[in-house]
Amino acid sequence: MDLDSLYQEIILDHYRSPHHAGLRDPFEAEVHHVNPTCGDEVTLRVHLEDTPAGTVVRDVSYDAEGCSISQASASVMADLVIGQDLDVALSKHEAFLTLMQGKGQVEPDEDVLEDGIAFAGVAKFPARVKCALLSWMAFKDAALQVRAQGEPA
Amino acid sequence: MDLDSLYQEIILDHYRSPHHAGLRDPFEAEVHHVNPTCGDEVTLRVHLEDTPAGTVVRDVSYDAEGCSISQASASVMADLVIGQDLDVALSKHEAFLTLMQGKGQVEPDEDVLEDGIAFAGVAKFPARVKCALLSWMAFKDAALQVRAQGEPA
Amino acid sequence: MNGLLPDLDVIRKDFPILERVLDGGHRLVYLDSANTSQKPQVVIDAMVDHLERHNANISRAMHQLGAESTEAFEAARDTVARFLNAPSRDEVIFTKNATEALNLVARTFPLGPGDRVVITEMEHHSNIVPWQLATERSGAELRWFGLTDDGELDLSNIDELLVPGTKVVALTWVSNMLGTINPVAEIARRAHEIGAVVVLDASQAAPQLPVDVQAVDADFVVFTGHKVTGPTGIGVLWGKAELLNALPPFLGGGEMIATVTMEKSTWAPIPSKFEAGTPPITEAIGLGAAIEYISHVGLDAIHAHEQAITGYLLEGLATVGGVRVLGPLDASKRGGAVAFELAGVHPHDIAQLLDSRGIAVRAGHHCAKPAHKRFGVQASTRASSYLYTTPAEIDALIDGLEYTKNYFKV
Amino acid sequence: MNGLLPDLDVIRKDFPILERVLDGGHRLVYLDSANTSQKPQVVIDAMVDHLERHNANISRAMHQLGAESTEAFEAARDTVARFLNAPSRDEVIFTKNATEALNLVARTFPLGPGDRVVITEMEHHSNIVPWQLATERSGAELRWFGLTDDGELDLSNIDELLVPGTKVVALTWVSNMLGTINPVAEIARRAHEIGAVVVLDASQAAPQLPVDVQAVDADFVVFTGHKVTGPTGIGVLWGKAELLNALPPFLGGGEMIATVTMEKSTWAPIPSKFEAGTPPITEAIGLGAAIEYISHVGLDAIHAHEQAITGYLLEGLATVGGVRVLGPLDASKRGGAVAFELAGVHPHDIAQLLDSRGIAVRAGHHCAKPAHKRFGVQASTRASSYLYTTPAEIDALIDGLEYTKNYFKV
Ligand SMILES: Cc1ncc(COP(=O)(O)O)c(C=O)c1O
Ligand SMILES: Cc1ncc(COP(=O)(O)O)c(C=O)c1O
Repeated sequence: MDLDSLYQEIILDHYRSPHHAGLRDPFEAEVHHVNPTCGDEVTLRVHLEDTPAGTVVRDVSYDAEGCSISQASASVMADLVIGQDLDVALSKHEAFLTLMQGKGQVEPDEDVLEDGIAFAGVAKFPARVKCALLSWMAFKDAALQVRAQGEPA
Repeated sequence: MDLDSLYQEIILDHYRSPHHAGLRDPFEAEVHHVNPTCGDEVTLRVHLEDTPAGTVVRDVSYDAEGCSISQASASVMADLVIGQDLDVALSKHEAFLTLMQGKGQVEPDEDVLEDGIAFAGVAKFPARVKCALLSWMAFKDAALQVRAQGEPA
Repeated sequence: MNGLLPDLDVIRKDFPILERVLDGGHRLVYLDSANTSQKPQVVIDAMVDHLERHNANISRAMHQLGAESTEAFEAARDTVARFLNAPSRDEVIFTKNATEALNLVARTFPLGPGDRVVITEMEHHSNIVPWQLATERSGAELRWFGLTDDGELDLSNIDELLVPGTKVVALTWVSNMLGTINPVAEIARRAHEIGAVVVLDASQAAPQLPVDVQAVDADFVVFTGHKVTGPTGIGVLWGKAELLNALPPFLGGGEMIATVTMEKSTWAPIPSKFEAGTPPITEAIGLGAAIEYISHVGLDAIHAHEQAITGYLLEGLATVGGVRVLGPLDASKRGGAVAFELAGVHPHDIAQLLDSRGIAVRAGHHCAKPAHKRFGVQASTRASSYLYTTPAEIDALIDGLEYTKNYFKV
Repeated sequence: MNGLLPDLDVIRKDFPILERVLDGGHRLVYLDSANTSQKPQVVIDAMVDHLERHNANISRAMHQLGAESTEAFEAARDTVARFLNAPSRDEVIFTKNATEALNLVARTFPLGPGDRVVITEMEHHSNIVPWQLATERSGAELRWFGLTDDGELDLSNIDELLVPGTKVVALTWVSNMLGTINPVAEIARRAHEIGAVVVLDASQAAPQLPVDVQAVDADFVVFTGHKVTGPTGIGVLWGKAELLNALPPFLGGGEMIATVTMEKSTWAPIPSKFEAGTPPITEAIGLGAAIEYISHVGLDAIHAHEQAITGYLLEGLATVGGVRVLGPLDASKRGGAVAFELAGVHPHDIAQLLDSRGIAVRAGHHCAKPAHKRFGVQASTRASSYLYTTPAEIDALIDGLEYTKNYFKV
């Protein structure tokens, strides 16, 4: 039970001072996700913008209640996707999901996940994987809702 | 597993030639009882008569489908209660019930139960107790229904 | 004998109860497997190991025991999903038995006046009563397939039965009384043509046939743990995800919610939505071990074994004067349960006589009263085999029937 | 310490899992018994003996194994009836868990527009959601008792809540989150005055208090097997016979019928009417053994032990800076479950840190979201003891909390 591999300093830093926290305008979709087993909750907004080069994630804002892992994960996620092309952001979601479901066997790519690689240790704690995934799932849900509306701002 | 204590000759005799079988008029109550676990069924009619000395069981007629034990029991029961004062008949029901629920530890009284004492062995076969009781329960039910009507013929 | 499991002796050693000596010194001859199957040591051990070393509540408990328990429980779900060839593990719902699984569908599937539900005359009560209750409640109409004299489904009026407006066709894959194996894929095809969903009761199929929910294109499939060498207290409902997602919840309570306020609650996604309260955890783990066990022996091999034994049983019964078999006489058309009558002796009395020789069979209506009525009998005797049944046990049964005839002088 | 079970060492030896060594070489400190209790060897052995020597389906099977199995199963019903001081054994219905038992009542109890159901804000989701569904379905009204700041029921508006037209008052005997022991007899008296029936959720009471259904004059009482040292997959509904007789059936299928035709069925008397399908046989036998076990130790003695441990736990928590206990601070008013907050550390993180030292507690909403909301918290940490809990384990918890504070620098 290697606690320090779970609670990496980077994670605790994000937990103590989360980035991009709070709910902001404008946004095209807002979702509310809960982890039914433990009650962790996140409300999350996505603001996308269509540009000639593709759809860009202009902002992700959120209000999260939950443990250090879920809070830190929201902070890291926002860092990673804001300003990215939507497809790139979704591929980061994919990479993070793969890491989390890898039972500690997947080697994360720092170029893709940056601070997110600190969550590699979480994958060894099955009960915490859902905490780490909560805000990522909310982001994907919200982004796909906007895409389905077919009307990014 | 003493088969012969279960299948006493008296029981097999009643089974092969049941007494008082068939449904007859007159009657004041008819009931239909089933043993839900095995599907044994009995339709049973009771004809009571009020006399100055009390209520008399004038007739019990029945149509029974079931195993040797349940058929023989109906036959013996009819023998025992027809012509009796209702209270005496019900006390015989009581005595038979006690015998059946006694797990083979109860000594039956031949004066009360006559051929019914042959069922003493059945009490050691828990799965067959219900077979032996089916028609007795139907008799009691029917007799009490008539009594509740308050209008024996 | 062709088709018998090659390692039958070894398999029998897996089942501790088969060593049981009964009253009068008779070794158990267990021919009541369609009622409930016996359990191999590996299933018992899996449950004991869980209880002695890993016991904890699941999902909600995040300590080590909780993680171990959750992992074992969810691994059982994976095992069931593989066993059924289910497209997704989330489509596997654990219930308490097949009966609850059938009630779950019958209670939650939307029905109303003008709708029709079609069942068959050979159903187990657990696939009749829930639909009687559902149609009565909703004002829908209940109809059923009749049976041929051979104990097969009478499909001659299928066009009248399966008409538009039919919402559900619920039938058993293998009859627990007649042994008949039904053409479920063909019926599913016909049902889907008119937009009905198909509910398959695989309680008797899952123990002895490969059950591939995609190959037969079912919409819902249920089976029960205790008949596949698993424990009591657990059953399975499999359903197509889109259908399960659309159904309202069944039981409400812990674990099936997304969020709860005093005023209003919302539901978790499947499978949790249908698993209210603490599930049968140890039982799911036991079921997982059971399915691993029978899968390891192989469902095709078990099926061949059952057909060989059943063929031998039918041959044996044909030698006993006064026996009338209910259901198909061709072993290849049936599962390993054979119900029969013996002229002049009531089934209870047959069962009693056989029991006095250590032979366990079932007597009664086997929870299939309408099928019995169809054949004009009130009760029957049923001998049912499984992967541990030997030809010698069938010989013992046939001897026992001759003894019975002598005893009752018929 | 006063009140501790005298033979605590001996009792601990009865529970094999307490020998378990976890990651990092830590001996298990199991403080999650309100979630599920551990199982004594005698319960495991009773189940194994059944599976290895007596396994058969019940009632319907009339061979020797069937008789043994039926007898053991029905003996468990007798044991439960004695445990609850039920007037009749037929009033004891086996379900799959407490949740199903509560749903059974909520689904079948007749309700309509104008009727009222009253629950409380401290209920487990399993005693909230079924009544939300029932009132929504029937058009009845759902109301509830609030809570005082001390975590007790706020009875100040009882006259407004319990008015004529109230058909059901459903409440927990002991709160699984706040630990509060409710004045159930007094509430039952008030409910009966206005003609309502009282449904008591004894899931947390049955493990640790004498539960006498006649003394409190309840109408329905439920509890769950896995919290009274019994197996998963089994729960109990007790109800007054005349009420159970009047309710329509819940699940339909085998064993709950008197007779079945394709057109119509009739129902068996209680308890069978409510036990459709193959019941959790091995689980009932395990539950019987569990109840014998805790009854042998004695419910009064267990209660005293729980109160002693809980008092010691509350004292210990008071020494940890930043701890806020939710629920009564007086151990004599509560059961052996204490939920608390630790300033600056989320419950999951507390549970994780404790787990790294082998200490198992629960973190989250404990299926009591409304009660958490009432106290303005989203989640809490809960330590819950049982008859095997020692003061040394409480010391380990308190040490663990100090360690947690250090780790997170709060
Ligand atoms: C007070 C209370 N009620 C009901 C339940 C539900 O019990 P089960 O999950 O076994 O159905 C629980 C336990 O989870 C409980 O603590
Ligand atoms: C065909 C069939 N369906 C349903 C059932 C019901 O299974 P359970 O009693 O386990 O719910 C059975 C077995 O009893 C069965 O044979």
